[in-house]
Amino acid sequence: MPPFFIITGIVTLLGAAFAMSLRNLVHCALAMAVAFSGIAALYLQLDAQFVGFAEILVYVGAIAILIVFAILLTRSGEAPEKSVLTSGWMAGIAVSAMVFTMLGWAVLNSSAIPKETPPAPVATVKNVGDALMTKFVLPLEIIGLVLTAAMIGAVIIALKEDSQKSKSEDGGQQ
Amino acid sequence: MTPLQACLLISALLFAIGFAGAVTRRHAILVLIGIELMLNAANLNLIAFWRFGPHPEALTGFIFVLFSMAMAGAEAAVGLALIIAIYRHKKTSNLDEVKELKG
Amino acid sequence: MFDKFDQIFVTALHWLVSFLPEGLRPFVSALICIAFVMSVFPGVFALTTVLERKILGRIQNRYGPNRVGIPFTKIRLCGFGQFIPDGIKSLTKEDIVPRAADKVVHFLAPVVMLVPVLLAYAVLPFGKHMTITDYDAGLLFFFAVGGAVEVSVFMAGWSSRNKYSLLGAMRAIAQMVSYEIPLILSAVTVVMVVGSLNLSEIVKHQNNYTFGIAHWHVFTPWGLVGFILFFIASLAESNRTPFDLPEAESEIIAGYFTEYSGFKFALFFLGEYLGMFAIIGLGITLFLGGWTSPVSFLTWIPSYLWFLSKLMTIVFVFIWIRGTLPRLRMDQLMNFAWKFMLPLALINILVAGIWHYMAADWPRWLVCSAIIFGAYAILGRGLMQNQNFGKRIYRYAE
Amino acid sequence: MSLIVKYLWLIPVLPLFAAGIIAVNKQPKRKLAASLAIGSMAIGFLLSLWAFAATLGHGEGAFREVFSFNWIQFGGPEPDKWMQLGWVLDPLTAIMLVMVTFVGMLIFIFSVGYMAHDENFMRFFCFLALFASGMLGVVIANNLFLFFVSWEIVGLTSYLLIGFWYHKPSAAAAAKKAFITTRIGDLGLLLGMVWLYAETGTLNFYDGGKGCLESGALATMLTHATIGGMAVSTMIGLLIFLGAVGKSGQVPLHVWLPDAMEGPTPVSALIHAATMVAAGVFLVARVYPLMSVGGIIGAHGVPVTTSLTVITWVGAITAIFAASIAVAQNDIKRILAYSTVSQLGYMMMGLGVGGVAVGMFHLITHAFFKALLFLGSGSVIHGCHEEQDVRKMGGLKKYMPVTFAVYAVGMLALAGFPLFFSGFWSKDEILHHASLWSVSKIPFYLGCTGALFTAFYMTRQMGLVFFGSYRGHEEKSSHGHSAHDHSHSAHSAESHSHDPHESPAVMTVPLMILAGFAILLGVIGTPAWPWFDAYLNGELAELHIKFSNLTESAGLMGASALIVLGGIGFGWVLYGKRQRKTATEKDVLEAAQPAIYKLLENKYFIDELYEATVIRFNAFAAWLCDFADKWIFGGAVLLVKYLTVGASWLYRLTDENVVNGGFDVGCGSIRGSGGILSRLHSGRVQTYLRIIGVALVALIIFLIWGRKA
Repeated sequence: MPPFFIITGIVTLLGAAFAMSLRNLVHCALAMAVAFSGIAALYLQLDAQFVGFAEILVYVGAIAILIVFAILLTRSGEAPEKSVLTSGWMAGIAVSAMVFTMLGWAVLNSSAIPKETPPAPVATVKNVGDALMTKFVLPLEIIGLVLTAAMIGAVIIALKEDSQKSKSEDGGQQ
Repeated sequence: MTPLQACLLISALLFAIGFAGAVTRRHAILVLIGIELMLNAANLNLIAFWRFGPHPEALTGFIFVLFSMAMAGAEAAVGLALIIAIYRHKKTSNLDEVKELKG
Repeated sequence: MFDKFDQIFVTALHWLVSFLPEGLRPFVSALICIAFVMSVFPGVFALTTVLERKILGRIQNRYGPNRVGIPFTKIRLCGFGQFIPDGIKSLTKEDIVPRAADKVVHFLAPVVMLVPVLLAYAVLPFGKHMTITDYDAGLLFFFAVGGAVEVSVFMAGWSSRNKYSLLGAMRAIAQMVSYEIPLILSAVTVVMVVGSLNLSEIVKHQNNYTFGIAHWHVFTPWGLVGFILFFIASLAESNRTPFDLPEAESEIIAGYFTEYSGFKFALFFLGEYLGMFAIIGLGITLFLGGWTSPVSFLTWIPSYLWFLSKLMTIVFVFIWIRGTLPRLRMDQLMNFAWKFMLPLALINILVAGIWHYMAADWPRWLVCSAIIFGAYAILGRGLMQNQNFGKRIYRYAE
Repeated sequence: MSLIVKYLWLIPVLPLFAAGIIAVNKQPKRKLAASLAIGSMAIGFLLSLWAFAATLGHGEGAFREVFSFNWIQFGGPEPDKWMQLGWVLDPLTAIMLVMVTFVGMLIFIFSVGYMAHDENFMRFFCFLALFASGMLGVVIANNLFLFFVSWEIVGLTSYLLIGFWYHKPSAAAAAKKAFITTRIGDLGLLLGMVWLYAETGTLNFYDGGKGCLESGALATMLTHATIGGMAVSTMIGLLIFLGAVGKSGQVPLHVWLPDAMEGPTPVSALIHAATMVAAGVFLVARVYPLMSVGGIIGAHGVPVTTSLTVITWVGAITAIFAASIAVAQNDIKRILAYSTVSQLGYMMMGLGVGGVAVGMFHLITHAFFKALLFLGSGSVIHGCHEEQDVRKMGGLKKYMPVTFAVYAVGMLALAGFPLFFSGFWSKDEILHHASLWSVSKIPFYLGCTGALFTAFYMTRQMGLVFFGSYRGHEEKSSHGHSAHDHSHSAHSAESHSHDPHESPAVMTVPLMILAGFAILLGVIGTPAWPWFDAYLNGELAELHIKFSNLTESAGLMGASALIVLGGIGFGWVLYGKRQRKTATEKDVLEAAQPAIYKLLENKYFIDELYEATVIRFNAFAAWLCDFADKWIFGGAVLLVKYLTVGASWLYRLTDENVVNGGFDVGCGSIRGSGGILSRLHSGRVQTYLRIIGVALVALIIFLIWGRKA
């Protein structure tokens, strides 16, 4: 196992851990961006170049920014005075520890894991594009539909509900 | 430990961290971040199995991750819109203060 | 002979590396390339700062810097030595961090700004065989690392704990997110026609000549529209006039880097200019034939010189626009991006598809131009119709 | 099958769609309504021309193509007995299609001007388009059932349009009268239809030898005898003719048609002159094979049967009867209405004595000139500010020159002015055949007298309306004088501004087109070139100016020309040269023969007769029914009511105490258990997520354990 892999893995996990444990939400979001960058680096090392770049584009470029915007819009940029944890947080930690234990145990003891490492597969942009346009063209279309629906839905949910008010505001915008 | 197992362990730990955050933190946006982390753990799994699996030329896991990322984008957009809508209503984003939907 | 001259840097790199053992070669080669980028483009940056001041001075009917030459000599170089004292001044000024600032994030912001900008140069073909890493998905890489700049802008604006910083950061992010879409969509046309995300492939596709004129994409209807859209979007992405709202000094002082001074300010300044060069370089690569020559009888001029001259020409146009156009208002900016550029970019993709599938004959010129003209006329009309120059009504924050 | 036959249904369906679209529009979009209706008629007209062209040029036998499809399945001896619907294209259909769509289109255009200021413009065009759809359906139907449905649509729209200005009590009453009177005739048609189906098992007119108008079915019907030894075919024919009597306003069911003039004038022109009332004639022409079957072939190859004889007599009586009433009427539209009734009588007579071609020829020419006259009268009424009394008009020649010219053309055509007007040729054809009728000569004499009356009353109308001086002011100014003496000058100035005026081009242009046709149409049916006759019979018309042919008809033509000229001259002497001075002055005829004039003016007291007999009987029957309803059925209903109330009271007792009690207990226990369960749902998503995590652990354990085992 190359050392670089270990380093990226640790950076990713640290980023994730900080994202989940820091008090200030903006710091959490930034730590999340670090974690996503680390995952992108992991993808690159797993010879999935396209997915790696897409990960950065989608998560760091879009979702992180979106979350940051949401944080500022809900005025939670400051660390709260009260506890940041829920009342039953210890049970939650216990459950997640159990989940990790079970998963790790399953991974280490699984007989389905192949022993030898196969050669790096070829996933050029052309191959991916061909696959998307032939074998996976229907899922691609459906994803397009889902994204459109999600966009419209998000806009409608986030719209102001008070129509009278929004009308006057529209007038003000022009 | 094979590389595949290393990837799977990283992904399992990532999943557990995301899960712990989603379960313990009060703020809705952090829950969303936790969910995103869990989703990424799953994606890492898919890529790892694609890379070390028997049929990488089929690109199934690879394409699945692309789709899953698109879904994550949609999910984040709708989720954040919901959080903003809830904040506008109740002036809070803490999940334990949003509990109208109970029996 | 000319060919050797063209490939002089490549040959030199190979020659240097050949002295090393096999295992170290990629590593050292990468280091040399990084050193190359880190030295050349900041140099261009230094030159551009002086150039910008001089050109702006000329446009505004004043002199601009014309005194400083080579230090400790009497050579004045028309003031082109100005960058040396400027740089020394920036790097030695006191670094002030506001007391309320989030110090870690405040410190990290300029770094996070500079790293992706420099990374972007990794995939640009500066000349023939002069691409540092020839990624298969080079274009995607470029846009991916470009997205990270927004994070740094947010970090800078938020961590300063200053309302002007935050406002500037929000403006910048909104603007960059909005204009990234037409930027990417106009690049998609090129990808469709070339059939590759690899930037070297894209340049190679334009390196053909008919009647002695190169097949640059800008010479096609969709390419022209794509280039203009790309150009406008890159103006906005690099926060240049008339899209310099994030740094509008008359409104919000200096935007997200209001609270930065000294070295960090210099880093932001450098990052902005390097980002501008990178995006111009991408535009050149996509539409203006990269390092190729426009006419076949000038191919003997080295490719990197072509690239550099195109880069400087566009930079000059940027400066020219800065000296000429006034700043837009926020709503105009958004309207322009979403109601004009986005639809036009989408129609342009359609046109590129038609171009790709029609026979290479004059009808496709006619059809493509007709569609684009129609779309432009309708969208332009729609944009102008919303221009309501009535009394301005202000909307206050809740 | 030619393409046009396949798509013949488009002609009635297009106006139907237009009507639907107009009906569902909430906002008053006048332009849309008018252009939709006119556009659908224009397209229908083009299609009709195509259909017409398709029927031309068939030398041997009449062109006839039918299209039928299964509509509903219903009981019968065979398991798959289908009611079929369908349409037919033959010369009869084609000529009617062209006429209806063309005249309809012109009248629609005219209506745009006439109804311009009406607030219910949309409704008007909706009804008009619906009417056109029904009428075209009548024309193309190849099936008595489809015919009947369209026929009823036509009746309904007629009702709606007569009562268009329903806020006027007279209009509402007229609408009801028209609807109920024609219903009597429709009952006959329905009975005839049912009987026909019972006899032949089909309602298709033509169906490749199986239709009810084809030789097989006709022969069957002829052999069956019924009451009084009459053949079934005769009885069915007479029942169907009853429908025609109702719709075409023949005696004794003519009473509704003059009253129908309460509707807007374009409606009168389209429905109550040109098309709908002609539908009765068309019906008889359509089932002519049924009417004529088994007849003795008389002169000119015209069969004589009982039903045709009845038709002839009814027609002849109607012709003279209505013409004589028209002489003493003063309402401009009422005169034309009686004229219509009279002309319809001529058509019936023509059918009876001369066959399809004779009756139909008069139908077509009459449609044009009567539409022209009605629209002209509409133009006059419009110009005189909704004044309909001819006594208050006069001298309009000066004010409305275009209307005068076209009205004169219509009048001469209707009167049958020799040689140049279509009415002359078609009427002459009828009289010619009547003179040769083998049963009796009386219809011929009746027809000749009717022609004299026709020429007379039309001249009277022309003289009163267009010649002399305008009499509209005097009443108004005298009225003003008596009521507001002090403002006399102001009133006279005002009334001066109420001079009659010429109508706009949208109204006069259709009039001119119609006038052109009123003159030209005569060409297709002259004895020298009987194209129309030949076309309907599927022969090639030849121009045969044979001397013998001319001498044969020349005598009669001369006689009828003399009659017409006599009528016109008589009328001119009485009403043209000698103009009445005031509107209130007594009529010339009234002064000479007050008793007869009163009889005629009151339409032979037919309405009063009906009032005294039919309506009184009806009222008695209604009273009887009311009585029975109140006491006999009402008592039964009350009884049932009290029984039901008692039963439900009992039921309520059990329901409240037994059923509800048990249900409440069940509900309580369910609510209690639900409350216990709801504790688990805290409303906090993270709790749920935690449970999901536990479940995930359990799942992994389960999977691994299952694997090991």
